[in-house]
Amino acid sequence: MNTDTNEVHLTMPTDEPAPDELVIAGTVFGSRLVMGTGGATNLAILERALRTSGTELTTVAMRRMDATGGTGVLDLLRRLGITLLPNTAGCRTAAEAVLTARLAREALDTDWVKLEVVADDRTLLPDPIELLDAAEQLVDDGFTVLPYTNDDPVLALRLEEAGCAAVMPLGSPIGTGLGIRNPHNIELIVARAGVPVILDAGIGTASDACVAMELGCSAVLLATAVTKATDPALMAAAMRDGVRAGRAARLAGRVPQRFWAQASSPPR
Amino acid sequence: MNTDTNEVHLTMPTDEPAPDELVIAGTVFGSRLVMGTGGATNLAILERALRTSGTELTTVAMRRMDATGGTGVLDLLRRLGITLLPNTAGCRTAAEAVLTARLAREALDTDWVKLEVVADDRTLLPDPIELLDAAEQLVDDGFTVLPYTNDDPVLALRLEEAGCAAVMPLGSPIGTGLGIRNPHNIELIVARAGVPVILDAGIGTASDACVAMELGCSAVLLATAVTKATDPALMAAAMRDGVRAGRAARLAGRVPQRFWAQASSPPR
Amino acid sequence: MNTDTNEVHLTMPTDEPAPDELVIAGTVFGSRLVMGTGGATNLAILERALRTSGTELTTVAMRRMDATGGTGVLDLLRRLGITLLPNTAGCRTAAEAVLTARLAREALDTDWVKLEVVADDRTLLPDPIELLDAAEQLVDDGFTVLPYTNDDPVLALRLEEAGCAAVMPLGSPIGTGLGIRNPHNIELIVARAGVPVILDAGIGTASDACVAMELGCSAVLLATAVTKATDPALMAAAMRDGVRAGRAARLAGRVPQRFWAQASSPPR
Amino acid sequence: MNTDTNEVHLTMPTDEPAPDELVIAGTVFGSRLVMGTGGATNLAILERALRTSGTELTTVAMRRMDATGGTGVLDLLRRLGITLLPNTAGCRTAAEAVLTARLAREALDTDWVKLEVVADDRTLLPDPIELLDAAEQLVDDGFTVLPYTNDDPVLALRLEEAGCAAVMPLGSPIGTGLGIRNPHNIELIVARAGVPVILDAGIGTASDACVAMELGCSAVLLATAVTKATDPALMAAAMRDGVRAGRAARLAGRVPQRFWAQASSPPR
Amino acid sequence: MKAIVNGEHWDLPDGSTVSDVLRRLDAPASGVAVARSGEVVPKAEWPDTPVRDGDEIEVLTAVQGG
Amino acid sequence: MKAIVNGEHWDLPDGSTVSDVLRRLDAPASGVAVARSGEVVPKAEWPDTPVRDGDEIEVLTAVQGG
Amino acid sequence: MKAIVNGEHWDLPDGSTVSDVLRRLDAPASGVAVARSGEVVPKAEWPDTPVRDGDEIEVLTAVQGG
Amino acid sequence: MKAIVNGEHWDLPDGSTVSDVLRRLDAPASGVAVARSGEVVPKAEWPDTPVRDGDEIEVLTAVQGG
Repeated sequence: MNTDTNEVHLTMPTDEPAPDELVIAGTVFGSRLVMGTGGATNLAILERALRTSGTELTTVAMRRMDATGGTGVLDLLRRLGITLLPNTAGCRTAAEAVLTARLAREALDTDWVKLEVVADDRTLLPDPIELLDAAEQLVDDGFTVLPYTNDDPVLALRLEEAGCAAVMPLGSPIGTGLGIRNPHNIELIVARAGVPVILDAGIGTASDACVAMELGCSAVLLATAVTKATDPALMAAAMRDGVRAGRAARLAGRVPQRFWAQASSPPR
Repeated sequence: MNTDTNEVHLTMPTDEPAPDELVIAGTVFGSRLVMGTGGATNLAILERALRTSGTELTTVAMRRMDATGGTGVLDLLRRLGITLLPNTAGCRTAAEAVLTARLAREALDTDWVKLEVVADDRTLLPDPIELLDAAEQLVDDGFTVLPYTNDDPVLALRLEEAGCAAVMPLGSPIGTGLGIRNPHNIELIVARAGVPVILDAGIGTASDACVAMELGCSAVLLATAVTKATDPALMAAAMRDGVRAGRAARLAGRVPQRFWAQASSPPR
Repeated sequence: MNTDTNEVHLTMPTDEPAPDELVIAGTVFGSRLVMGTGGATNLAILERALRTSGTELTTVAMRRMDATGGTGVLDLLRRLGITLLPNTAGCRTAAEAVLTARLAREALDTDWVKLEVVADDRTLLPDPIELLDAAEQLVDDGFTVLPYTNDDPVLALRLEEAGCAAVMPLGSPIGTGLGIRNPHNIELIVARAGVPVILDAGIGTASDACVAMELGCSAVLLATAVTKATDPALMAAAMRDGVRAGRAARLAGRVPQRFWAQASSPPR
Repeated sequence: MNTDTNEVHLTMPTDEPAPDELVIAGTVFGSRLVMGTGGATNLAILERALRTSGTELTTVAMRRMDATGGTGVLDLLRRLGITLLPNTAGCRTAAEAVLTARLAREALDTDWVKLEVVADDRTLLPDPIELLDAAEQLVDDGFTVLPYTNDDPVLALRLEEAGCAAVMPLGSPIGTGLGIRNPHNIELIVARAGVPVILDAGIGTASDACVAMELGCSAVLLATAVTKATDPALMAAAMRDGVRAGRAARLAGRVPQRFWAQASSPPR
Repeated sequence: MKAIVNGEHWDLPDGSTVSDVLRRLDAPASGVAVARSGEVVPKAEWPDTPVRDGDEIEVLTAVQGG
Repeated sequence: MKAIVNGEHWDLPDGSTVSDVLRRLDAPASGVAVARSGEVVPKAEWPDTPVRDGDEIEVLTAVQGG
Repeated sequence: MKAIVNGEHWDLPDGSTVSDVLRRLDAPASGVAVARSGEVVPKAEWPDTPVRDGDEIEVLTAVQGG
Repeated sequence: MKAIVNGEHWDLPDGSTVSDVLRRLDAPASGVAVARSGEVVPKAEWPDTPVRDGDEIEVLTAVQGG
């Protein structure tokens, strides 16, 4: 896309690799927007949103097979050449999450997993103890683990030490659309992380995604902010551009903030 | 650009005109990013930033001619096919601003003017009384007046009633990079405006520009946020994408905010 | 009150006068909470709220006399020994406001006036041009003028230059309870003011009043935040303490903000 | 104190107990401000600050005895009749914290402990796994455990389930003075807590303490915000009043927030 | 003679004064002010200030507000 | 023989295998995984893995989510 | 004859016009405007507009700004 | 006999007790607690608790903090 060529061209003067790629566990992605597939009314709407978003990595959930279900979402993602990221959504214990991850590996021929171990239905917040336990087991079992975590800088570091390929702190609880409630914690996580930090959950609009990247995140993961927007495909374009804008702003080095004004025209 | 084609295509399901253009006083612009030329170290850097930004409307200041000066910036803008928007930067009274606007019209063959009448050097904030007075005089004199104003919803309405072609409220004082300090006022201005609202001054980074568009502004005007960034061209790309992201998000209809979580995967 | 004695004692180590009094146009007030009387269900509730608040300066509005009305609020304020501050609420032009101020002076034997000239009913925001005009006329006519203004630092300075005895910027529009939307503007106003800055309008809860004082305001004016609270007298206590807390915090010199932590216990 | 009598009187119309007391593990406290003793230059300054604050519960740390040390702070707290709350500051593991708590019990004849198990020196953030482990051991051993925790609503619930007498979430990291970075998390914790929620760490100024109480916290714990202020005793008064203001505002039922204005004077 | 008092049409005997209007309004001794056709009438002048045909009389007092 | 398949009680002929269950479920050739009483059964072992009386069989596939 | 051009004191031969000033300033053909003692002088009138003793001449052009 | 008291190497006569250590440390009568090699030694047991060769003795008191 013409824009991408621009980006490539543009990043040259900076010391960034050109093009500016996202690398997770040695795998290279051209897009820093990770999508979820939940919440879309139908596959046609989902397809338009995914195509527009430019995403190259997208989550699916594992559920009991039923006659009606079919494997539509898998076929779609394969057709679009998007890498699958199965999640363990709905799991409450390390044991459940580990079994679900293993079934996903078996079914989808991938050892990547978005690890979710939530504590309750009202907040869908991660259970820190079960999450860390599951992460350790799955790393031992050879998985590439991308854990959905809260914004606690300590837990993020523990997950990295446990061998996770990335850490995915929330901006705010899943589905709230409250954006990034605690930018300071995200900055603390980024300041100490040796793996990619992917802002996961809470994104409500494009500026939330843009801010995540400006704070130093390597990517953004979102689903319903796009799939449940009035116009999912258009919101997908907004998120695509918002992520790109935030990444470029982070690399470009913003101007400092001042208390008093400073003229942009020469004195008369 | 491929993206634009997408945008055109994408905006169709919404009730937006396709393509989604900015119209000021009957003139159509494809880009919603208005640039200033102040602060650039040299014309080469300025050219790369302007090209990347995709801007179609850009400000210049009027100053005393000196041998050294030359007309480099004019030649550049003409070569790039960018519409000129002379400003009255540095004027403290309606009389000064009116004379400066008339000289700009004479020198540049345009009756468009970015009207600035500031009260003092420390804040560079508009003087509401002088500003309104100057706006009325220039409208009477046939100018297309785009006033730089504070974020007072009352003054914005008065300026529109006086016949201004747009209103350009600040996010925060010129050159502070403090972003949009009072989103509520911008929302109040947008809610009652019959002319385009252009967020002018205070933008520091891409998310500020994105938020301005999400609040319902029709465009964003900025200068030093790009020209004084570490990498001006890259920041220009960030602002271009941030404005586009915010505009798309506004049109796409964001998800509501919730206090409690809501799952994006189906129940197990 | 015991607390006041404490305050007196406490302020001694600082360079503040002891006790720490508010002085407007040479008149001394022991309380920095200015109250309005609007919105109270009945005079008994209003009396309890005013007593609890500790206020020494309170606004009334001027309206057409009708048989039913009576002069209950006047009698109440006189009985409580609270100084009257008539306002010009509802006036849309300088002429209306000047006449209303003169009638108030005639009726209430005071040349103090809270000057309000609003532009419209939806925002109740001040009309900057009419406000400044009215302020100049009333100062010439010997009034002690306390203008309700927006948070524009330029207009605040103009009003002071016009001879106003204080400036009363809003935190947010009247009755919105949105608190202080633009602390940066309040700081700019305080940084340049030579007369007391009284935060007027928008206060919703005690922390809003506390923040106003921490920003350097000399007092806070509020009405419906107390009179329309579920328990007006208890909210009056909250506002009284919030104002006192913010004032003391401003004088006490807060600790700096840090990005990283700093231990409050000695190393082991 | 006169104010207290007021409070008692005032709280009657509400359904609050009169007077409005703080109850932790069956022990009643008249003040909702818990103080720390760290950071004071000398005991005289500390004494004035503690007296002014009105606190009835205050923390101390346990350290190796040395000739120079003496037991000044203990003598002071006992003389002021303030209940001791030993902490386990500096401990990195559950084992260290449990031993420190037991030594504190032995030395100070109290089974109350402020449980701190931090992960590192740069953030001083709690280690969630070690903290929960230590809490369970100490509850089993008969301690009244008040854990310093992060603002994770899940961990707060786990600590309550483990039998802690209160939960003490941070506003921001210890000593940063960044206030309450994530009010939404504090609201989530309060909404589900069956024990008192005490905002601990991060308070920088009076409005931070006020906001904590408005969010529904039962008390506030702070140390250096007072001891390292320019005027510790005056800041202690500010915190005392800020906590009282926030508590009263919470009980009084604040007015709703509105987008448009609403007049506080009757129509003309 | 006709006048408008606080927005209502009144019929008044010729020679009526502002004081007459206040009496008819049952106005209290203090806390009240009067404007006649846009001009303040000081309390001292009420007895001697005639109401002219067509005058608009405003009688104001202080109420809860602000 | 009785087993629970995706939460439902099934009657199965003795000697049934995991493959039989999948056939009866009309499961697609790919994108499916099976757990027998909490243990993953690799695809290669489906034909030779008997369903035992009382087994809980979970057959999962990928759906929209996350 | 004396005039002030862009803030500097100039000596000009009697009969000088605005065009003479611009020539001496080496002004480009376009992108320039002139005010004489606070009034705009349209380009078309430069050749015929005399500079009067004591006139303040402002010659402006566009520069980077805003 | 050698022991480590609050991190310092001490030489102690054989048969020394925790009470001896506290005496040598000039510890106050109250506000102090003792751990011997990771175990709390209750005050009542100080006189009868021997310090063993290689013991690590920690003597703690309350200080300003938190």
